[in-house]
Amino acid sequence: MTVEVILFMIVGSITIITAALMLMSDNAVHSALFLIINFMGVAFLYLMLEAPFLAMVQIAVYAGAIMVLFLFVIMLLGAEKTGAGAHLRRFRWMAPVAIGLAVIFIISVGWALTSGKIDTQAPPAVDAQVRFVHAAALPAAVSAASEPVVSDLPTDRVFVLLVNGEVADESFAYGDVSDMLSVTSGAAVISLREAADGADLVTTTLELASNSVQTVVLAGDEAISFYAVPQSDVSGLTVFNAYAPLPAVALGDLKGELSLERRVLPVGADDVPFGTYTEPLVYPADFPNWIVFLPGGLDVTRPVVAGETPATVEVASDQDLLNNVVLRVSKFLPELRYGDNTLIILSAERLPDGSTRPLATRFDPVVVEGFGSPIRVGRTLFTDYLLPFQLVALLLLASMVGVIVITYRGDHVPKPSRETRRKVARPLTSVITSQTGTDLNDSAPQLPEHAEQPAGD
Amino acid sequence: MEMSGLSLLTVTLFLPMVGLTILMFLNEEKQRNAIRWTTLGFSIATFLMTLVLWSLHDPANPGLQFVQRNDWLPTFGVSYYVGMDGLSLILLLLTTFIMILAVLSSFTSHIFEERGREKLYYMFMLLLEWAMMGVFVAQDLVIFYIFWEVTLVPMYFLVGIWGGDNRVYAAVKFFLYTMAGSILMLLAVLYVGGNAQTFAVPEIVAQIQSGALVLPFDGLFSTQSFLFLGFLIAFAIKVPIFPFHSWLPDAHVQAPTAGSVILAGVLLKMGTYGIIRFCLPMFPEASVAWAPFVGTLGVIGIIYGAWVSYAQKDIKKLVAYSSVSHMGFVVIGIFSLNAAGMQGAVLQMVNHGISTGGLFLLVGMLYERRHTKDINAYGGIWKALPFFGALSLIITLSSMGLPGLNGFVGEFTILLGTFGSQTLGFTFALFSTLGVILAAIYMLYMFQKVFLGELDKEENKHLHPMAWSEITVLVTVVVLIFWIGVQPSMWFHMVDASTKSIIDGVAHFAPQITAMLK
Amino acid sequence: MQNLALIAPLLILFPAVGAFINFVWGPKLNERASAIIGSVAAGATFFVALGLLTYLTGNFYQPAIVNPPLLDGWIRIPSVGREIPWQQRIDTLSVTMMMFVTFVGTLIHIYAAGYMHGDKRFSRFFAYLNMFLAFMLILVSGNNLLMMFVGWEGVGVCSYLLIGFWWDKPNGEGIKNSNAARKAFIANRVGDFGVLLALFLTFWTFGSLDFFKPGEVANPAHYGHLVHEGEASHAEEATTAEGESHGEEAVPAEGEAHGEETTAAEGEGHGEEVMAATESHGEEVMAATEPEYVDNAHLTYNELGIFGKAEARIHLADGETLDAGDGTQISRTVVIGPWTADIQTVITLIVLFMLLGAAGKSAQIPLFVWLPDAMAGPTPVSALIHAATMVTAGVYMMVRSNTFFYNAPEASLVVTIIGGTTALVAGFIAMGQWDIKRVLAYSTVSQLGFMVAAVGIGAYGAAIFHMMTHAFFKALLFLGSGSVIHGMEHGHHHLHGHDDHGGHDDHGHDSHGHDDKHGHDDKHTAAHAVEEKFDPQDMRNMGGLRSKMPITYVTYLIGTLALAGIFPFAGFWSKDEILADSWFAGVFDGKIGGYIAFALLIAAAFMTAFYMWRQIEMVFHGEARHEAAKHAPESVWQMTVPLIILAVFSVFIGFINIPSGIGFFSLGLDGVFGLHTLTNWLEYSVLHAHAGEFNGLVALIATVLGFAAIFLANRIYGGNKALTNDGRDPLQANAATGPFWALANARMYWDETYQRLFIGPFQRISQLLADIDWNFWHDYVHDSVITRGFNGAAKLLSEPVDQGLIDGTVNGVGRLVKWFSGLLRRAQTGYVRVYAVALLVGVVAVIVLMLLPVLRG
Amino acid sequence: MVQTEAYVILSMVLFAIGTLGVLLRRNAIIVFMSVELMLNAANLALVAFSRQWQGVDGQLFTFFVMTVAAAEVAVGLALIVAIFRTKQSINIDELHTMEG
Repeated sequence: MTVEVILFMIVGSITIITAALMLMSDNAVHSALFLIINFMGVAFLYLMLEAPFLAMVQIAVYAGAIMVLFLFVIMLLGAEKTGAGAHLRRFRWMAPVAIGLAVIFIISVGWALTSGKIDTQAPPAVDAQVRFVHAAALPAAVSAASEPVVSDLPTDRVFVLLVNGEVADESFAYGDVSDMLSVTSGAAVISLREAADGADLVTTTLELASNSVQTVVLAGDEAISFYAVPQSDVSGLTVFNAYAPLPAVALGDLKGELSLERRVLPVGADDVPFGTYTEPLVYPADFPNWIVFLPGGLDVTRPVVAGETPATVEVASDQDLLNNVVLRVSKFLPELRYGDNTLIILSAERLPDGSTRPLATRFDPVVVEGFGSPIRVGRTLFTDYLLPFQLVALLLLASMVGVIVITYRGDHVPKPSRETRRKVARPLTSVITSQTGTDLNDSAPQLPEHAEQPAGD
Repeated sequence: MEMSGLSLLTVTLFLPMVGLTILMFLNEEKQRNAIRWTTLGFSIATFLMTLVLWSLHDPANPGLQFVQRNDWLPTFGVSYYVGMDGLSLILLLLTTFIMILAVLSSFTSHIFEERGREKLYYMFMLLLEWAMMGVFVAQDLVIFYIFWEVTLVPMYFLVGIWGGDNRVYAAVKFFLYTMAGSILMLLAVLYVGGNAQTFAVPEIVAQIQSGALVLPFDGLFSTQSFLFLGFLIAFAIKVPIFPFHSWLPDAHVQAPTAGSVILAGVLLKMGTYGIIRFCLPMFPEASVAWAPFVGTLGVIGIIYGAWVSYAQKDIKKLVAYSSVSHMGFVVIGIFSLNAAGMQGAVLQMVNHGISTGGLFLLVGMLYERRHTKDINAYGGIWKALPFFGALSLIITLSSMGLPGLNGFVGEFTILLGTFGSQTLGFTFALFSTLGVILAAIYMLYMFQKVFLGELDKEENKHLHPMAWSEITVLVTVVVLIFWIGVQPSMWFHMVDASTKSIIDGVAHFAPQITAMLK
Repeated sequence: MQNLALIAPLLILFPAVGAFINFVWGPKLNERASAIIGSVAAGATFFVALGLLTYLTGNFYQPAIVNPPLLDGWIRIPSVGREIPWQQRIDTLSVTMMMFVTFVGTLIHIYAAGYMHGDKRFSRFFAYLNMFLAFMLILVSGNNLLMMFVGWEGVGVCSYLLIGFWWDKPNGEGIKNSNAARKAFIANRVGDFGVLLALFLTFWTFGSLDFFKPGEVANPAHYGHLVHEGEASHAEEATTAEGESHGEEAVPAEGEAHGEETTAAEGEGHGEEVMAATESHGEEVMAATEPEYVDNAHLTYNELGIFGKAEARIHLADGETLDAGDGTQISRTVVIGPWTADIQTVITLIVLFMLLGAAGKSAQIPLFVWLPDAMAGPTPVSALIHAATMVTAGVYMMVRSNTFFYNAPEASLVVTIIGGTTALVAGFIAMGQWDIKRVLAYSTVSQLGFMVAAVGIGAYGAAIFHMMTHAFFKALLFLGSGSVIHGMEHGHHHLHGHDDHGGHDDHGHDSHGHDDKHGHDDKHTAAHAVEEKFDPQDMRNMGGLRSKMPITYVTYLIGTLALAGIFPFAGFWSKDEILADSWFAGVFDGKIGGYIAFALLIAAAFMTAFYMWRQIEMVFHGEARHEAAKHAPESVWQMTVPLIILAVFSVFIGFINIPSGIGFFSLGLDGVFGLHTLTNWLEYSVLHAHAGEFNGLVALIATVLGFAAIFLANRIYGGNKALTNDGRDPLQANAATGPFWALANARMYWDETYQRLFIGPFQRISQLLADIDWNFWHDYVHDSVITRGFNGAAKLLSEPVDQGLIDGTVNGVGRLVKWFSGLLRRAQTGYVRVYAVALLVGVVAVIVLMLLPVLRG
Repeated sequence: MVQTEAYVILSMVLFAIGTLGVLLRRNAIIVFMSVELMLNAANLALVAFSRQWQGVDGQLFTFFVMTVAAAEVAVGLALIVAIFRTKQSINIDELHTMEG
C-alpha cells in the first residue's frame, strides 16, 4: 500500500463524493462549487497519471473558466433554485429508469474490468536510444608524478561493436562514436570485439531503461552509461576521463589567458580518476576557459563541491601551472553557451611518432522530455495534431460569435406580461431589472408561490 | 506516389480563381470600374506569372516541369497532377494573353447596357481562364476531363446570356455537341485508366512504351483504334474537324466579341492540344493507321471552310468558317507525324489564336459602332477610321499567311512537314496548298467589301473614333504578328523538345503500320 | 573592302524607314517633306547598291553572304535540323537587279513627286512606294528561295495596295480599282501556289533552300579563269570564257581541274593581294576570297547550296553515289516520305512549278490577265511595278535557278512555248487597244514573254539583259504616257476653267481606261458624250501632242524606237541577243525550242514595232481630236527630268552587252561598255549564262522587220488618218482586218473565258456549298434530325413512362413515408430528458454489446 | 503505482453519477454541469489509458475534449440565457415547444 495508492484512494473518494453532492444539492450555486472541487480532484489524478500539462489545463480551463462561467450565469439568472416548477407526474418513471441504466452500466463495465478480460497490463517495453563512445583502453599503471607511459592505445586497431551479440558497428576504432542505436530496453550485453582476432576487449552488461536516451562510454573494461542530463537553465559541463595515461585529472577555470597578475584559479573538479566522470559542473553563463591539469601539479586550497560556484586554487607560479596543464578544454567547446549541457570525454590521440596526447571530444546534450511534459505534448500537438488544433481554434471562434449572436437582444425590450412569475431571488432584483427590462418600481416584486420546492426528486 | 509542395504552376493556375473570389465581394452597380480593373489586373497578373514560368522553363528538357502531384482518389489512381512542358507553356502563354485582349475588348462593349450582369460576366471570364489553363496543364486524365468539361459552363453562359439574338439556341447547341463528344472520351478514359491502374498520363505513356500496358492493335478497327477514335471525336468536335463543324458558326456568330475571341483563340486549340497530348502518345499505332483519314478530313476542312466562307454575307460567319479552314492546317500538320509538321501545327495554333482572335476583335469593334454584321452594310470604312483600317489590313494579311507575318511561318512549316511526311505526303500537300489561294480570295473579298470602296453609306461616315483600349489591343496583336513572323525560332525552341519526344514515340511505327495496312 | 558588303542590310533598312516615317507621320507631313523623304530613301538605296557593286569589282567578284544584324536566323527547328536563315546574297546577278531597280525606282519617286501632286494620300503613296522598294530588294538580295518568296509576296501586297490606291473613287470607280487590285493579288496567289510547291520539293530534295552556301561560287570555271589570268582584260578573258562556256564546263571534274589551276596560281601577285585583302574579314561577310577557294572543289555535298547539289547529283550515273560529307551516300534517287523519284523528274517538276509562279508574277499565259487591269493604279506605279521591276521577278527567279532549268530540257521547252505564245498573243492584243496605258501594259506582257522564252532556250544572260533594257525604256514609255495623260487632264481642266489643285482630288488621273469592257463599240459615246465623261487615257481623244509637249514627245519617240528594237537603241541589242540565241539554239544545238522561240518572237517583234508606232501616230502626230489635247501643257520638271534621264539610258544601255562578232562596236570602252560585259559579269553568279554570238542574219531580219512594221503603221495611221471619220480604227474599218481587230480589242475574250470557266463556277459552287452547309448540314440535320428526334424520345419517356410509372412509385413511397412519420412524431415529446434517456439507453446498449464477448469470456 | 483499472472504475462511477444528474435534475444549468462531469469522467479514462500505453495521444485527445467542452458550455449557457429571457424559466420540463 504505497503512498500513491493512498493518495489515489483519498482523491478518488473526494471526487466521487463531490460529484454526488453536486447531483443532490438543491442550490445550483452549491452544486457548481462542488463540481469545482471535483474537477480539482480530477486534476490531481491527472498529475498522478504523469499528465502535468493536462492537470494545469484542467484547473485553468475547467475549474477556472468554465465553472466561473456557470456561476456567473447562475447569479445572472438568479437561478439557484430554478429546478422547481412544473414537476410533471408523467416523468415518475424517470428515476427508476435512470438508476437502472446507471447500475447496468456500472455492473457490466466493472465486471469486464475486474474479470481482467480487458488488457490493462504494463505497456510493452520501448527501445532505448543509445550511442556508444569507444574510449576503452586498458588503464596504465602510472603514478601521477612520473612521466605517463603510453599503454597500448588501440587507436589503430579496429574493433567490432556488438550489442546483445549482434554487430552494431563494423569498424569501431578508438575514439569513434556510434550513431544513435535503438536497443531493446532491459539488460543489454555490450561487447567490443577485436576485428583481427575475435578477442573481446570489453564485455559488460548494461541495464537500459525503456524509452530512455543515453550515451554509453566504453572506458577501461566497462561501459559507463549516462542518462542524458535534463535541460536546465544553467550550463552544465560533464567531463569523463578516458585518457589512459593519466590516472586522474583536475579541471580548472582559467579566466581568459593566464597572466602574471592572476594567481587564483577556480577549480571545477580536482580529481577525476580514469574511467570516472564529474558531476555536471554548473557554472555561470560567462565564458569559461576550462583547463585540465594534473591534480598533483597544483595544490588545491579548498575542496571542491561539484555544482557549486567553483572553488579556487592558488597558482604557485605560471610556470608550474603551464607545466601541469594537460589541455585547454575551452579549445574544444568554443561555443559553450548558456543552457548547454555538454559531455566532454578526454581520450588519447595517437600521434605519428607513436606518442599520444590528450584529446577532448565534445558531445552535444541529449534531451529527453518526460512523458506528458509540456514539451512533448506541445511537439505532438504542433506536428501530428496541427490540423485538429486549428479546427478547434475555428470552432472556438465560431462558438464565440454564436454566443454573441444568441445573446444579442436587439433594441426592443420585451415587456413581460403581468402574470409572468419572475422566479428571482431578492438580491438580484436590480440585475434582473436590467436584464428583463422590467421596472420594479411600478410592480412590487412578488414571490413565486411554490418556489421553495426542492428541485431534485 | 510523391507528394510535392505547392508548385508555381498551381499558383498560376489558381490565380484567376482568387480574382473571381474577390469579384464576388464587389458591388455590381457601385463598383463597375473596380470589377473591370480587378479582372484585368488578375488576367495580367496571370499572364505575368506565365512569363515567369517561361523564364524558369528549361526548353531542353522534354519532360514535365513545375510538376505538382497530390493524391486525390488513391484507390482509383486519380491524383491532382499538373505539370508543364514546352507544349503546355506555349498554350498557357496564348491563353493568358488572349484573355487580356478579351477582357480589354469587353471594356468598350455595349452588351452590358442591354443585358447587364457585368460582374457575372467577368466572373465567368476568370472561371473560363482557370479552366482553360487547367486543360493545358492537367496531366491526369480525370483531372483533364474535369477541366475540359468545366470550360463548357462559362462559355455556355457567355454565349447564352450576352450573345446575339439567337443566343440560347447557339449556346445549347455548342454545349450539346461538345458534351456528346466528351462522353465518348470519358468511356475511353475509363477503359485506359482501368487497364493502366492509373490515370496519370506520363505513367500510362511510359507503360505503353515499355510494353507494360498493351492496347491491342490489329488494323483499322481494333481496341486501340476505337479508343483512339473515342478521344479523337471529342477533340475533333472541339477543333472542329470538317464534318463536326456545324456548331462553330452558330457559337461564333451569337457569342459576344470576347466570347468569340476566346472561342477562336483558345477553346479550339484545346482540341488539337488534346490530339497531340493524348491521342498520339497513348495510341501510336492507331494514330499512324488513321493519319491518312484524319488528314483527308483536314484537307477537306481547309478547302471546304475557305470555299464556304467566301459565300458568307455575315462577317462573323465568314471569319468563323475561315477558322475551320485554318484549323484544318493544324490537323494535317499534326498527322503528318514529323517534326516540321508538328511544330508548324503548334505554332499555327498560336498564330490562329492571334490572327483570328484579332479578326474577331475587329468585327466586334465594327459591330460596336454599326450594330450589324452584314458585310454589305459596310464599305469604305478605311476612310472613316484610317488607323483602324491599316491595322485591319495587317491582321487580314497575317490571316492570309503573308510571308513575314506570323500566319505564313506556321502554314509553311505545316505544308513542308506534310509534303515530306510518311503518312500524308505529296497529294495532301498539293491540295492543302490550294487553301493558300482560297484564303486570299475570301479574305480580300471581306477586306474589300468592308474597308475599300466609296464611303457612301451615311451611317458609316460618323463612326466614333477608336478607344484607347481598342488601340492597345490591336497594336499588341499586330506587334505579335510581326514578331512571330520575323523571329519564330524562339517559339520553335520552346516546344521543340516536348514535341520531339511525342513524335519519337509515334513516328517509328509509321513504316510497319503502313506496310501492315497494305 | 570586304566589309563593304556589310552595308547590304541598309538596302532594306532605308526604304523601310522611309515607309515607316511616311506611314506614321505622313498625314502631318506636307507633300514636299514626304516626297523628299521617300525619294531620299530610294536614292540612298541606289548608292548602297553602288557600294555593293564596288565591293564586287574590288573583290574579284567573290560573292558575299550577309546575315543581317539583330536577327538570329529565321525558321530554325532544332529537331528538323534544317535552318532557313535571313541571309542576303551579294553577287553579280543580285547586284545587277539592285542597280536598275534602285535607279529606276529613284527616278520614278522623283517623277511621282510631280505626278501625285495634290493627292489626298500623297504621303501614303510614297510610303507604299518605299515599302515596295524594300520588298523588291529583299526579293533580289535574298540568299534562299523562301526569303525571295517573302519579297515576292511583299511586292505583291504593295502592288495590291497601289493598284487599288484610289479605292475611294466616287460612282463605283473605287470598287473597280480595288477589284483590279484583288484580281492581281489572286492571280499572283495562283502563281505562289506553284512557287510554294517548288519550295517544298526543293527542300525535301536538297535539304535546304539556300541558293549558295558560304564559300561556294556559282560558276567555278569562270573563277578559275579569273584566278588563272589574273588582271587580264575582261574582253579577251570573256572570249575565252565564252569559248568554253558552251559545252559542259559545269561537270565537277572540270571544276576541279580549275581548282588545281587555282591552287597552282597561288603564288601570283594578286593572290597575295587578295590574301592581304582578306585580313580584316568580319564575321558576317562569308565571302570566299582566298584564291584557292574560288572553286567548290573543297566543299562537300552538304556544304553546297541547292544549285551546287543539283549539279552534283544530276551528273551522277545511275547507282553511282557520292559522299555527302557526313558519310551518308547521295544517289540520283530522291526519297520524299513514301515517294521516290529520279533527280531528273524532281528537277523537271520543280521547274514546272516555278514556271507557274513566274507566270503569275511575270504575267505569262495563262495568268497574265491581271497586268492590264493593274493599270488602274497611278502611272508611276505602272511604270515602276508593272513594267520595270516587280513583273521581272519571275524572270529573275528563273535565271537565279538556271541550273534547274538548264538541266530540265523538256520543261524548258514548255517555258519557251509559254513565253513565245505570251509574247505573240499580248502583242496581238496590244494592236487593238484604245487606252494608251493598256497598250503599254500588253507590250510589257509581250516583252516579258521575250524574257521567259529566252530563259526557255537557255539564254539566261540575254534574259537579264533584256529585262534591264526593258526596265529603262518601258519605264520611260509609261512615264511618258503618264505625262501625256497629265497634260490631257490639265488641258481638260483648263478647258473647264478648273484650277489644277482643286481638280486633282476628285478627277481621277487615269482610273477610267481599264474598265471599258467594250471600248470598241462605245466610241460614239466616247466621242460625243465627252463633256460628262472624259477619258484622258483614250488615244482617240489625243493627237497632235508633238507640238504641245515636245520633251515628252522626243523621249517617248526614243522609248518607242528602243522598244521596237531599232538599231542602235537599247532594245535592239537585247532583243537581238534573244533572237540570236534562239536561232543558235535551234540551228546549232538542234533544240526544237529554238525554232519555236525564233518563229514566235520574230512575229512578236514585228507586232511590237507596229503597235508602238500606231501609238505614236495616234498620240503625237496628226491634229488634236479633242479640245483637251489642244490645251495640253508640258509637264513640270519633276516629270520631265526623269524622262530625259531614262531616255538617255534607253539609248546607251544596250552597249553594255555588245555581242561578240562585231568587236568594233566596243568603242574601246572597256569596263562599263564592251563585249559581253554584262554576260561575263553575270557568269560569276549564273552558271549557264550564255554569251550569245552576234548573228548578222538574225539582226538583219529583225531590223528589217522592225522598219517594215513602222513603215506599215505609218502608212495606215500616219498623216492624220489615225481615226476614220466615224472615229474607228482604220483596221477596224477595213473589212478584211476588222474581225481580227475586234478580237484584239476584246482582248481575245480571256477575261470572259475565265469568268465563264473559273470565277463563275467558283462563286456558284461556294454559294451552293454555303447553302448546303447552313441549311442542310447545319440547320436541317441539327434541328430536324437531332433535336426533333430527341424531343420525340423525350415526349415518349415523359408521358407514359415517367408520369405514369415513376411518378406513381415515387408518390406512393411518399405517402407511405408520410403515414409512418405520422406514427413517429408521437415520439417527439419535446422533453429534453426523454431524449436524454433514449440516448443513454442507446449508449448503455452499445457498451453492453461491445463488452458482450468479454463478459461471455 | 496504481493500476489503470482503478482509474477506469473511478471514471466509470463519475460517469454514472453524471448520467443520473442529466436524467433526474430539471434545472438546465445543473443538467449542464452533469454533462461536464461526464466529459471529465471520459477524460480521466483517456488519460489513464494514455499513461498505460505511454502514448501522448490520449492526453491530446483529452485536451481537445476540454476545448470543445469550453465552446459547448459557452454556447449552451448562452442558449439558456436566451431561453430564460423568453420563457422566464430554465426548467427543462417546461420546454417542450419542439413537441412533434
